[in-house]
Amino acid sequence: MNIDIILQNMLNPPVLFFFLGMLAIFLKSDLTIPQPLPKLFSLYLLIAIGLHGGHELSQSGVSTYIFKALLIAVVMSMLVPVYSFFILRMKIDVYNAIAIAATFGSISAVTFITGITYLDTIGVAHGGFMVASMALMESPAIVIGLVFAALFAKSADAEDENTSIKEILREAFLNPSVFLLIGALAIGILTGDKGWHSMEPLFGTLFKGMLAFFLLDMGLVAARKIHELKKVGMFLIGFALVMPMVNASVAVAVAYFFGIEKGDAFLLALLSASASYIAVPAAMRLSVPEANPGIYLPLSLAVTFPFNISLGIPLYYYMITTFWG
Amino acid sequence: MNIDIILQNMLNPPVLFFFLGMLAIFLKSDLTIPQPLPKLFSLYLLIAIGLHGGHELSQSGVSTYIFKALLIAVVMSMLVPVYSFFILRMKIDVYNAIAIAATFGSISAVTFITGITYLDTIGVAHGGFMVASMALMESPAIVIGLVFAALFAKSADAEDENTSIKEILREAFLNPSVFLLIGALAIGILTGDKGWHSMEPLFGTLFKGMLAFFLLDMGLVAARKIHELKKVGMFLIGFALVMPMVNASVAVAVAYFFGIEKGDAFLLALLSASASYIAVPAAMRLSVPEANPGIYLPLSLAVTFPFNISLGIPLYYYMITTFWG
Amino acid sequence: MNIDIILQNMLNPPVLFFFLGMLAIFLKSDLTIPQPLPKLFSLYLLIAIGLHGGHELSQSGVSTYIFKALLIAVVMSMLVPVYSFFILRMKIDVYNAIAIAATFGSISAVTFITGITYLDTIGVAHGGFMVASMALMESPAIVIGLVFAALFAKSADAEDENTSIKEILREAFLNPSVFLLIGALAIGILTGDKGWHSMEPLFGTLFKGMLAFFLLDMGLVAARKIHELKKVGMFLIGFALVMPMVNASVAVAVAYFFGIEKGDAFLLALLSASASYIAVPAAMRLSVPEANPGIYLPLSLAVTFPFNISLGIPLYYYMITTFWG
Amino acid sequence: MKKVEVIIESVYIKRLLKVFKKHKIGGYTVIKDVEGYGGHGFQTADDVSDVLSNILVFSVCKKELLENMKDDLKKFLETYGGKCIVSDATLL
Amino acid sequence: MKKVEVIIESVYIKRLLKVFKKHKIGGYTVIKDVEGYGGHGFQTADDVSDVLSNILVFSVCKKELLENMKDDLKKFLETYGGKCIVSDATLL
Amino acid sequence: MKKVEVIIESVYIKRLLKVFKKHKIGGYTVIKDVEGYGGHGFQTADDVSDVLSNILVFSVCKKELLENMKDDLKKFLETYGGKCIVSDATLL
Ligand SMILES: Nc1ncnc2c1ncn2[C@@H]1O[C@H](COP(=O)(O)O)[C@@H](O)[C@H]1O
Ligand SMILES: Nc1ncnc2c1ncn2[C@@H]1O[C@H](COP(=O)(O)O)[C@@H](O)[C@H]1O
Ligand SMILES: Nc1ncnc2c1ncn2[C@@H]1O[C@H](COP(=O)(O)O)[C@@H](O)[C@H]1O
Ligand code: NA
Ligand code: NA
Ligand code: NA
Repeated sequence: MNIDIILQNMLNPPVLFFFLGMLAIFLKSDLTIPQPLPKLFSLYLLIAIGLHGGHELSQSGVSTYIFKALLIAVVMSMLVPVYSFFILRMKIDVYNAIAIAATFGSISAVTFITGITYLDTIGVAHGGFMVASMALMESPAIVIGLVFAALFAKSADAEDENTSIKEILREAFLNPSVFLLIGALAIGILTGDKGWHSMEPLFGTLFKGMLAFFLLDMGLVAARKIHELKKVGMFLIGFALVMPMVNASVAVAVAYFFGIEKGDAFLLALLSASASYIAVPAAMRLSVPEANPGIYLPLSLAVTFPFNISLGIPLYYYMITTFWG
Repeated sequence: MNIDIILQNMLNPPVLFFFLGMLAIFLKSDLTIPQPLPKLFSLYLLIAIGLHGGHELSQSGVSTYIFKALLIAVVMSMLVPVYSFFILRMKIDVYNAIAIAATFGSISAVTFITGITYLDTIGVAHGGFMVASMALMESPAIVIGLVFAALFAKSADAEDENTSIKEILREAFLNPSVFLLIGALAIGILTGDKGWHSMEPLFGTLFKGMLAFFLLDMGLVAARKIHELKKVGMFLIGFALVMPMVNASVAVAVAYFFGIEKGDAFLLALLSASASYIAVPAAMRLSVPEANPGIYLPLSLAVTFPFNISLGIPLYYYMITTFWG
Repeated sequence: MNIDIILQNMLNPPVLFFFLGMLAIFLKSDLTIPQPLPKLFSLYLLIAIGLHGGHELSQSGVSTYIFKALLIAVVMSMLVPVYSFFILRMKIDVYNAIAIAATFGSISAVTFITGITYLDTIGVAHGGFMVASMALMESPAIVIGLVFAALFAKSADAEDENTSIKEILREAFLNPSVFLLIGALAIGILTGDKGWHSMEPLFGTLFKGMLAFFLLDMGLVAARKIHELKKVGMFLIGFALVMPMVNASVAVAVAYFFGIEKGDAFLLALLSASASYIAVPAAMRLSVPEANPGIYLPLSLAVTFPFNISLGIPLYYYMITTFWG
Repeated sequence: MKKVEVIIESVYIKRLLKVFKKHKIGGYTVIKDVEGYGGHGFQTADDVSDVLSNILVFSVCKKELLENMKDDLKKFLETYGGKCIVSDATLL
Repeated sequence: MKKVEVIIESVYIKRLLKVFKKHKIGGYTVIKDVEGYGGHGFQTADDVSDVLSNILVFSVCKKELLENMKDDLKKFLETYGGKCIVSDATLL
Repeated sequence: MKKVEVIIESVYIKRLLKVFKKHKIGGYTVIKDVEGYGGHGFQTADDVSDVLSNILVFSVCKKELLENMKDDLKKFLETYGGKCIVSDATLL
């Protein structure tokens, strides 16, 4: 693995805008991107990913190969939070262990699309159906977190359990990110070529520019969270750096074993390595209020996310090339 | 009229996004599009419609044919609120009758452009000047509502009538929607081909994508309003479903009589069938505070709008084809 | 100088949208573009200008010619606030003199890009590096204002001077506008052709449309400020009209003397003539709270800005043609 | 002094400010896009039309000013809906 | 009457309104996207995730209603964090 | 306890929070983009430049804390403009 492969990833405008955002905070510039502009960007990105993936699925159909890849995705998203939880329990309390495990078990859509941008830059093929994998990987970790909470933790909410479980399952499968992604995916499939043709100018052509805009904001947010890391402690920071590599390695091994192709395997690894910072934190705040968002949010936003989009992507790709050649 | 013609309209991404928005509310997903994002989309759509129509007008000039079509538009927009009012008065109080009549007398720009999208999909020609028709149809219903209020109702505002009338006329002709639409239309006319060329990438090419975004929000809003319909009663819900068809029929007949062409006649029918949910409700809130916005808004947003963009459009087009062939 | 050259500038959609915005206020339409939409447009414009300029710099490299042009830019931005201050002191108090001098010493990015749009319309070449000139001209006036405040005025903040100076220098060189512009410029340089290719659909192709959107808002804001001008007095209104012409003339003379090319000379003149309405007013509010923002903001927004984008641009271009032919 | 907080539908803000002006209210603060629930049902700010968004206006003024304004305010609320909250406060 | 202001993380708003409903609070106003500093550190509203934004809800209600609701509110704040401010006020 | 509400121009928020910090104010809430009218004329939040937008900060604190902070607050308002509203309140 040489420096070139890293630079190829870093010298993309979106990634550079992320670091520009971080720099703004480090230099104490007053740059802000006030709400609801970040919301606009994330709504845009979800719709764009969904429509694009749906369009590609409508062209490719669903083969056994695709089915296999989707299955691996789901399995990984159930495996990761389970083993993460038991590793975390060695050092920290049950509430935070649940929340962090769920956070790292789920995925980050922006990490995923930065990875796709990377594949496009270096010219490696990948399947449009991987968007469906991503959609499938969002929710299982939330459910597993919920099960763990029921098994291992006595939550303050224990009384009105019924309402809570409904509310939390809704949070798992109908939270705005998952809902919009799957909805746009379905519209992409339903309207096929003709639909995509009419949506492409906004949701296709402008994609990288909007990603750059959003990553600028992510940089601001991530950098603001960095100073909260002091309170988090070395164990968890280490976890947030090492765990993505572990998860990616597991995913690479499984994908190789089942004959997944290079580009798709890379994306599976990256998805497994990525951590959620929107859907899962919101769900955990509701279901495990005892867990401290001042811990799991900074870990996901200020450690794992920057690591993945800067060094993680070339690293996982390097892993891939050593297997697939 | 067969199912194909309906599907051709429904399987457009913008229309599907509307239903996706509705679905989000029915499934209690927390999806929201916070202000001022809907405002951004509606400003965009108004400017885009105006510029585009202005550009087409600058190419076509104003013929007697166009003049005739504009005249029919104005007449329809004065006719509809008048007969609607007397129909409504058979069952409901004068304040609400005024507000509902004005709401249904005016038009919905988004319904209009969904209709244009439909015409484009099925390849039927229509005149760019129809945007001017639309602009002309926004305000008369407000003025008529005002006149009715003076004639038939004793408003709480009676004392400071002078300030009010000025304020309300301003509301009729200078409300943001009307003003921006006409302003953009004028700019489109003034700057012609060259101007449109520079504006097209934003205000032309991206149009359908932005429409999809806006309709997603409209779906959220419409669905949220649906549960308010319980209080509204069957008479008014029936009114909001039947009246658009009546208005469209009248418009079709008039248009046929005066030799309007197929596409333009369809748009005249659709405009007559559509109801306002921005400009007129705001004006009515100011001029007839006794009327209940919990009635006229849900009728327009949650009944007439969804009906028009899903079934109304193919239905009115079917009417047209039976006359024009 | 004939009327044609003025119309060529005025009949651009962006400029017309500015006047449409003004008209909305004069006619008391309720049209508003609520925050953070104007913020979205200004972030967009800054990133777009920066990326575009950076890309062009990456193609052209830095020659002695470019270096010369940049130097003139910096000198002008230090000269203008100094002589403006002494002229202003003849009539007004020291605090307001400082704030106004700094406001007029710095630049307006939107004026700059309206000028570029004009050059493109009439087909006159200009260097991409001029964006760097613009970036360099933002901050010096703030520093000079600060120095004058230390020399000539006893500010209320005198006590905690240390914190203040740091804060104000940060305001000068790291305020959001300057930071984002330079950051995007750097990213444009770093990622060159490939980067620009991926960013162009959003940050290049849509540029004029977004400018139109932003100028619509500027028109609203400028017109709202116009009625504040009554309190400002004829001397300062005269200053805000005459000074841009003086500054442009000085810049034209210097540029001619140093052999700057036509298009670049025009932009230097326009930059010198323009006044800041975002970065500098914010900095002055912090460093000279005694100065009245109800004076320097309306002067910049409601006098100089409209003058420059309507009559100033053709006037300065006319000056240029009399020298360069 | 008294703090008067008025929550009304956004469309009526200009008319409320006229009442304030008539009674020589010297200062006020406006918070836009608040949401609420009351006698008129839910008022959500993320609406397409602005009709159903609320606005909150408050002013700290002398007791006597409030006394003078009371009747006009009450009439205002009767006509246009909304709520008015009064409490004690002082300006530093 | 009493004015009760509650500042909590946005994600908990539905649960708080359940408490209000249980105690028959007849009206309230919501201000979104406020920011704050308190026992839980900074809460900034311009976040990518909504988790760290605050929301302010206030209601003017009868003293007795507040008395009844007090324990539930306290338990709510203990579980979910947030602050509750009580003051005297009247509805005009 | 006392509720202190300060309405100032947004650009000065950091400086105000310094005053709060100096006096060990343990918690506060910020509402951005409020608009207002006062001695300095209209302050509208939908501005291109942020200079003319207001911000509202409030804190509930002990009486003594406010007493200590009073002079600094007054000086702050004299220098930078703005208003400070004080009322009685308790934290639940
Ligand atoms: N008791 C209350 N406490 C606080 N705000 C209220 C109360 N009642 C009504 N409101 C607010 O005032 C608005 C108008 O009230 P109403 O006219 O009763 O619907 C509501 O939408 C709420 O935002
Ligand atoms: N003393 C206070 N005065 C006003 N607001 C407060 C105070 N303490 C806390 N808050 C607000 O309540 C939120 C939650 O408080 P806490 O749970 O203590 O972090 C904070 O983010 C602030 O917005
Ligand atoms: N009497 C008042 N009641 C409520 N808010 C006020 C009052 N006076 C001023 N304000 C607010 O404080 C801001 C600054 O006041 P001033 O410095 O007097 O212009 C104004 O823009 C208003 O938002
Ligand atoms: Na993961
Ligand atoms: Na109609
Ligand atoms: Na200048």
